[in-house]
Amino acid sequence: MTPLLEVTDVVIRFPIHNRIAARLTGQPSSIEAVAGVSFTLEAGSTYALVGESGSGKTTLARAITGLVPIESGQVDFAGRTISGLSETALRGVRREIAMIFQDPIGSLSPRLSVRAILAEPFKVHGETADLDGKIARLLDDVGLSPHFAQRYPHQLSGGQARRVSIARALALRPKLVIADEPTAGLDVSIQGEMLNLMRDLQRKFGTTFLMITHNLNVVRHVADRMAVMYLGRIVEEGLTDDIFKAPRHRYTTALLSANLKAEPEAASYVIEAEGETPSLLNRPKGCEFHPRCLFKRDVCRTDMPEEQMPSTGHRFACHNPA
Amino acid sequence: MLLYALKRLGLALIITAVALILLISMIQLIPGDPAAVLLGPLASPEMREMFRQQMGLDQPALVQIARFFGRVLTGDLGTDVLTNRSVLVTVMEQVPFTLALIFASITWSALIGIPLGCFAALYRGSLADRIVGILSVSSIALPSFVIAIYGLLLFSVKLGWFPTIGAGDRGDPIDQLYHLVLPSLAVGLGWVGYLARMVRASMLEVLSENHVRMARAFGLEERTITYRYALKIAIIPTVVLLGMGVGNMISSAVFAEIVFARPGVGKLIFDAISTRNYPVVMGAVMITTGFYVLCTLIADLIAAGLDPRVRSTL
Amino acid sequence: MLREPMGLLGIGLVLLIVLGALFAGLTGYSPSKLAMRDRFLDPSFTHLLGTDHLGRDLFTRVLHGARIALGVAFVATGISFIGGLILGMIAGYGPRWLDSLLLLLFDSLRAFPTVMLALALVTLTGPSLAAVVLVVVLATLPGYARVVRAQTMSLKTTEFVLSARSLGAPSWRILAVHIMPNLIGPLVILVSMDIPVVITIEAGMSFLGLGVRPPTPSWGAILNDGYAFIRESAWPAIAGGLPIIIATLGFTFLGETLRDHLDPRLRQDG
Amino acid sequence: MSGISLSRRQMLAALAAAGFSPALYRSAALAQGGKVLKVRSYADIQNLDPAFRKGAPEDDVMRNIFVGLADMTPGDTWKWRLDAASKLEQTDATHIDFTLMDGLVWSDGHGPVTADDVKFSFERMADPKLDSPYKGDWEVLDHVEVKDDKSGTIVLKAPFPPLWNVGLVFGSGKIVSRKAVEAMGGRFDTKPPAQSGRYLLKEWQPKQRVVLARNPDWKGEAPYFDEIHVIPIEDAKTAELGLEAGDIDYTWVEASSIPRFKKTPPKGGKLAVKPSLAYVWLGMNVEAAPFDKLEVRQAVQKAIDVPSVLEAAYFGAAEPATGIIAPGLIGHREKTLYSFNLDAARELLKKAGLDSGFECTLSILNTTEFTSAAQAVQANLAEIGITVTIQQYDSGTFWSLGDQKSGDSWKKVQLIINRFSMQPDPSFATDWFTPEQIGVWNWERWNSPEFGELNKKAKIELDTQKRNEMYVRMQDLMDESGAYVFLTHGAVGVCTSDKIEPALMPNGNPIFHGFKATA
Amino acid sequence: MSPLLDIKGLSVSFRTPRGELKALRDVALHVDEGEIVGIIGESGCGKSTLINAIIGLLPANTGAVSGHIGFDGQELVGLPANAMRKLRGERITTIFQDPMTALNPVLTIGAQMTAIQYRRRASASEKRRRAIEFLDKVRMPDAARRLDQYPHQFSGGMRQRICIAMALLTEPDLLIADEPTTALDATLEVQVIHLLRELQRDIGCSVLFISHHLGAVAELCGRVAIMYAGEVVEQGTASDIFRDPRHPYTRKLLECDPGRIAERQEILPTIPGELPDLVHVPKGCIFRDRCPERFALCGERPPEVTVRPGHQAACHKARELVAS
Repeated sequence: MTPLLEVTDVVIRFPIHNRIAARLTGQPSSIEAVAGVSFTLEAGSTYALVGESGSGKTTLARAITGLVPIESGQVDFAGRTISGLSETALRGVRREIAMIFQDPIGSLSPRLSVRAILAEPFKVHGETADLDGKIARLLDDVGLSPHFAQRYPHQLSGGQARRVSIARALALRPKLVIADEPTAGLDVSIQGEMLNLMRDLQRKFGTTFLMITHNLNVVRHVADRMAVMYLGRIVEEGLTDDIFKAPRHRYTTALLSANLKAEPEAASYVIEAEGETPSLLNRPKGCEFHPRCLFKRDVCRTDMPEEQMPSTGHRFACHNPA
Repeated sequence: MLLYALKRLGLALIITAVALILLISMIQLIPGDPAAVLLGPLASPEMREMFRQQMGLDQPALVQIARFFGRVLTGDLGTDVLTNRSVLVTVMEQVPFTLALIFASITWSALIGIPLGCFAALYRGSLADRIVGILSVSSIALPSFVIAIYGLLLFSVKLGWFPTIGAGDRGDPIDQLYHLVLPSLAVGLGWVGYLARMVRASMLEVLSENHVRMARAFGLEERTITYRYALKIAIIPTVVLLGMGVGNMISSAVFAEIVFARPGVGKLIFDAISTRNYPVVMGAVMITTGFYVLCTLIADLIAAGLDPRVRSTL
Repeated sequence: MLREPMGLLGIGLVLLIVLGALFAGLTGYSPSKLAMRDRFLDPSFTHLLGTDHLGRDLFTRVLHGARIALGVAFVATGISFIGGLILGMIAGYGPRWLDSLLLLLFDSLRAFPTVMLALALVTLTGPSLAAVVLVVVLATLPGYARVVRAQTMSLKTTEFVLSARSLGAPSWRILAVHIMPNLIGPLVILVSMDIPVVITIEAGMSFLGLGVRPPTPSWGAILNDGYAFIRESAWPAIAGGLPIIIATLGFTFLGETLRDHLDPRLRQDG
Repeated sequence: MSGISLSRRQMLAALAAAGFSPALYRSAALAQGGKVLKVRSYADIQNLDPAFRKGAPEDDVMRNIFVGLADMTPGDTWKWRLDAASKLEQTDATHIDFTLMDGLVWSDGHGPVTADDVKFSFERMADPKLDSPYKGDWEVLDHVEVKDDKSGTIVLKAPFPPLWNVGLVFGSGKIVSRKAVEAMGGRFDTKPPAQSGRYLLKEWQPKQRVVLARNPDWKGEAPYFDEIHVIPIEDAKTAELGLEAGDIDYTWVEASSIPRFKKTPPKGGKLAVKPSLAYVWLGMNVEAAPFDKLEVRQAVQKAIDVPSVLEAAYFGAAEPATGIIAPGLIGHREKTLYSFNLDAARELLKKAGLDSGFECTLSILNTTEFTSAAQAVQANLAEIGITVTIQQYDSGTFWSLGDQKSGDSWKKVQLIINRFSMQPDPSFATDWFTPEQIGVWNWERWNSPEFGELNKKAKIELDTQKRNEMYVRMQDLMDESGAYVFLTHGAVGVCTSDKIEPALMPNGNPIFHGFKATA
Repeated sequence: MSPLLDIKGLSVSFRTPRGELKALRDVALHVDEGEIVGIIGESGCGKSTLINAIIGLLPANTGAVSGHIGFDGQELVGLPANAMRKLRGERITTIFQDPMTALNPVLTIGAQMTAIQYRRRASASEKRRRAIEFLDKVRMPDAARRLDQYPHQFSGGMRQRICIAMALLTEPDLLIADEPTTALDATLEVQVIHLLRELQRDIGCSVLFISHHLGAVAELCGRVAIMYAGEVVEQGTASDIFRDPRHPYTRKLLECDPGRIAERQEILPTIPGELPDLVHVPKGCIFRDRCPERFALCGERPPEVTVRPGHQAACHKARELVAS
């Protein structure tokens, strides 16, 4: 059956501050945050986009709902092309796709009460019948007692604020929820609650989740499929279990190894990636991970690796895979 | 950096042009026939007609604007109908006196205002901080012509320390300085308070930043942190503020120029409007607007130069 | 709010002026009735601030002047506040070409020396309170608009605005519900601290002979008359200058305590 | 002083450090050597051509760099005296013979001053082609006969007594060099081509000062001072303080400061009070309702308590006026026909059906003097139910209010307080109230053919007694029209430093070359 | 021999509009010379207040400070500000969490590194040489040239290395690292932790490492203290704490860490409930109303139970809660 969300060859480019100077001095006048990404998302499943800062995962997520303009490529949702639509045309789509943002408190309008925040989706789409009833039900869905409706964002703890943003996202029962770093800024003890809550809501309403995170532990428990992004490209994609059991791309292995376990004197960790993600202004030649890769060969320095499919649904692009 | 300056200069010219277009349209609306006012009712109708031709007032507004800018590009700002000397000379003669007044005022008010602001930030919340707060606010509230008159009464008449009138002999810089003291006191006093408050506010902002906490963690003295490190950052918005202030200080200079009978562009504009001497008004406003835009541009460039984060992107 | 001494001082002074304005009629003297016999009297119990060159009671004129000062201050800053808020938001949130157009307009207006503006306007409309208000608006509105524009541009990229956009909220709703409430606080502070500047502009215009029509007792007019007869008696000038200082101190401290309270970052609740 | 080459920054620092030692400044000023006279003018000069001079500042300077055949004698009575002429005589009603003094020579090598220069100077004034605003002063000139290079005869079309009080003695009578002026195209502005007065224009720093230096070739009685600095100061307060601080040696003061200086003279200076020829009056536009009704105008005439208005505006330093001609001149009246009587005023308003009162505007120039006077008039008229709104105007707008050719404000004007300055001849006052002046200077738009006739006849009437009666009759006509309330001639306070002895005309106008140091 | 840093019975409270907030209550902790001690605690557990108390930079609204902080025999509580300032930057240095704002944006790295050596009587070039030496130690490529660059010309990782170099430049006795790797990506975090361990061995100073990332603490620290709501609930060697946790909060914390859970879980473990209000501190054990093991005795203050030498836990059931 057709996938709920299909992203094909999406490229997103940002102009840097003064184009004239750049053009004169030969520097690139814009940077490519997302350099041709394709993936599909099955309805009812949870798909994780993993990557470090600068990988373009947040930019991609925001581009799907039109918050960030796409230069080329296409985004299809439930069989309809939604990339390139005007703001007004996008309004209908935005009933179906909801977003949860990274900063638990920062993503709630500081001057509005929780009740006003939760009422917003209904007001925007004109479904204000039995508004208080709907709000009460939403608070209950996310496990917050009714008296929270009068509170203001700065009076909430990280966990409570996160619950409010989840409730807001689910107000109009969207088919797809894009969660940008849902566990960021939360203590370990509360992260579990949030993930359980999202799992319950998925089971109850069949919501599909696209999760953006850099926390591999979370992905292992929550995501059905995952993709690893580096410098605006997907370097490896597949079922979560396959990738955790047998990661192939050297960057994925480095990520997994850098994921420190809370066991002292565990096998002392070998650092598998040197240095840091390079700036997008001067992208490395050949395989873009080669400057940091410990297993690079000469070919890695010159040309981009071809994409390989070791098994159905599992693909990666690496000259010297693990 | 050069490219940024050129871009800003282009913008500056446009701003001056728009300001002048606003002025021309405003002049069109002013009642009364300028020729009559300028030449007085005695002048015969023919003379008035010839005069209106010369000033181009009989043309529609757009033609006037086009003609004005056409001539300006060739450096000719028109002739002052009364003394039929070139407007450019008439105005540029006055500019040095206003410049001297403005820069004298800004210099001394910055030399006192900025350290006062740092001091108030260093001892924030203390009694000294409150006193500086009250004094600086009161200095803003006092109109410059009141300070001028009391200054004259005290320093010139009673104590006889400073001259009352004019800008001093042309050749003798010491004498000109003496003529600058009281007027720059009057014009600059408001600025001492304003700068002190602005520097204090931006200093408090900087002192709450992380790198100051780190400096304290390395045992650096609060005084060193405030005067050497925090001031380097806090001074940047202040420079931009100074640029804008110097620019429209011509308005406050008018009062000092009237009370101290000093020559200057401010008074020139004031007299020119009263006698409806439009060529001089246009020329003077163009130069003052240009001066304002230039000051803000220079201030922005200095601020950009002071801030390595901005400098590297230009 | 009421605990800080500065806040109390601010509110106290502003109240003093408002009360003065309200009870101006009760001093037993008319602000414009001439009394040549007792001109230039020094302050005494019958005349708290003495009398001016036409023998009028200065204390009464100052109180009536408070009405004009508050009137001009609130009307002018009110218009600038609303105008600056709307234009600023449009410039900050609207398309780039509109932004640069508005910015150009703001800068050109600010490039005009204020006295030049006052002169041209008053010769246009004749001396009146409306002219003073118009001059003040044109002198202060561009400044507020630029501040609002800068803040709108920074708020535009915050996550709560993005989430509102992701909900499909139209631009006007985002501006009204999400951006404006976060702008009002800092703008109120800026405006309240600008009121003293507004009052001094009025005083300056009176000095240049462009102020309100006599016998209206604006503080600027009193100060200007005091200036003209400074040698006869220093009191009229003081009577004109004092209320301006009190108003300035009052509004500035009120503005500062407002800022400390409206800016959550500075609030110290542990 | 100029030996030290300090950079500007060092200088500021040095001054700050030295605590601005005042002694340094005081000595610097006096050490300029030579006797310098520093005087005030109310505005900067703009045009020094006698035919196109703007106002008093130019007159004061021209009096020192040019010469006329005659000029006014300093002192308390108006009488002329010889200036550059050794002989000047009215031989009959229309002929005046003159002979120039010896040794009169033009500056910058333009040769001796000749009778032909006198002919050129006077004929160019009346020349319609040159179209000088002052052509009225010489309109009666037929031509000037040149006998030899030193003497000639002025031939008039008709007898013209005012010539002796105005044309010959003041600005329009100044002699310029034909050769030099024609070389500059017939007229000049701020750079006079040839001068022959007691001083020469040494330097002009616009808006700052005019420096006149002693003319070495002057053969007449040598003036006392080596240099005269004429400094433009608009603000009266600044000028008073300047005198007391010793920065200027001569200034006039506002009438309102006269009582104070009488009580305590200016520091290091003295006050002289001179009767002013100018006249201040409250005018009513006879065409603007409700002032088109005679009873309303007469009611206003009776409602104004002139002494209270003068007390407000001049602190009692000025006497009430009885007309537009000042005391000491031909045509001065002892008293006005109307007098202050509130009940009569209310009666007249009732007759005009306006006893319930009405609103009107009072237009004035925005100076402290007029603002105070206006508020006194406002209070007076309020007594009879007339609410007056005071309209202040800057000089540009005010002086074109009544001018028909610049917009339609002349229709809306109702009450005006105005002040005209004057020359010591009655015709100079009455000229502006004739029917021809309606829409120019006659803002009251009062049309009295009899007044116009009398004005023409009086100008050419040689018999002073008859001339006097005519001018008295003209002022009576003004009273009967109801459109005028005469306020005052004002007062001129002149402050001079103790160190100098001023030479002032009866109305206080200064003759700088006549100034001397006190004995 | 006595520990370098010996904190006993330390309590700190803040004045707030809602009343006296007791941020730290009766904290006992010690760091021996050359030892790396970790502090694990979630937001609001008082770890930042502890650091500020040690280096004497408590905020203006600080209320009462009682108890003892011994540093190399010198009592720091109540030490006059100037004496405290002399210690900071000389014998105790600090690294903060966010590298992006930790450096002065308008000064070059060289200027800042020479500025913190203002107490050493040495020529400017000698101070520069020392700065370059330490930048090499933190593996900054081409250090000499980059000394004259400005902070914004360095990536986040590079800036944190500069902060580490600055902190070790004065060869302190105690280095306090307040969540130094929290703002970094995983691959970078690993490199920084290895760098810290290496430099600690090289310079021999003691390190107090604060983090809420269990993996990082386990990797770096010899001994660990667990803080919850202003109290130290358990402390001991890393292996004791991670293998045989005896305080219910520690046990729950380790249980919740998804990294430690081998199999894919449908329902992830959590600690229900909210942090207690520190203005009205509840009686008895601080973790009482969120503790799965609570019973009657928990109403009274739990004693410091020594489960084995060097391993204490503040819980009545400490002895029974053996790892299953």
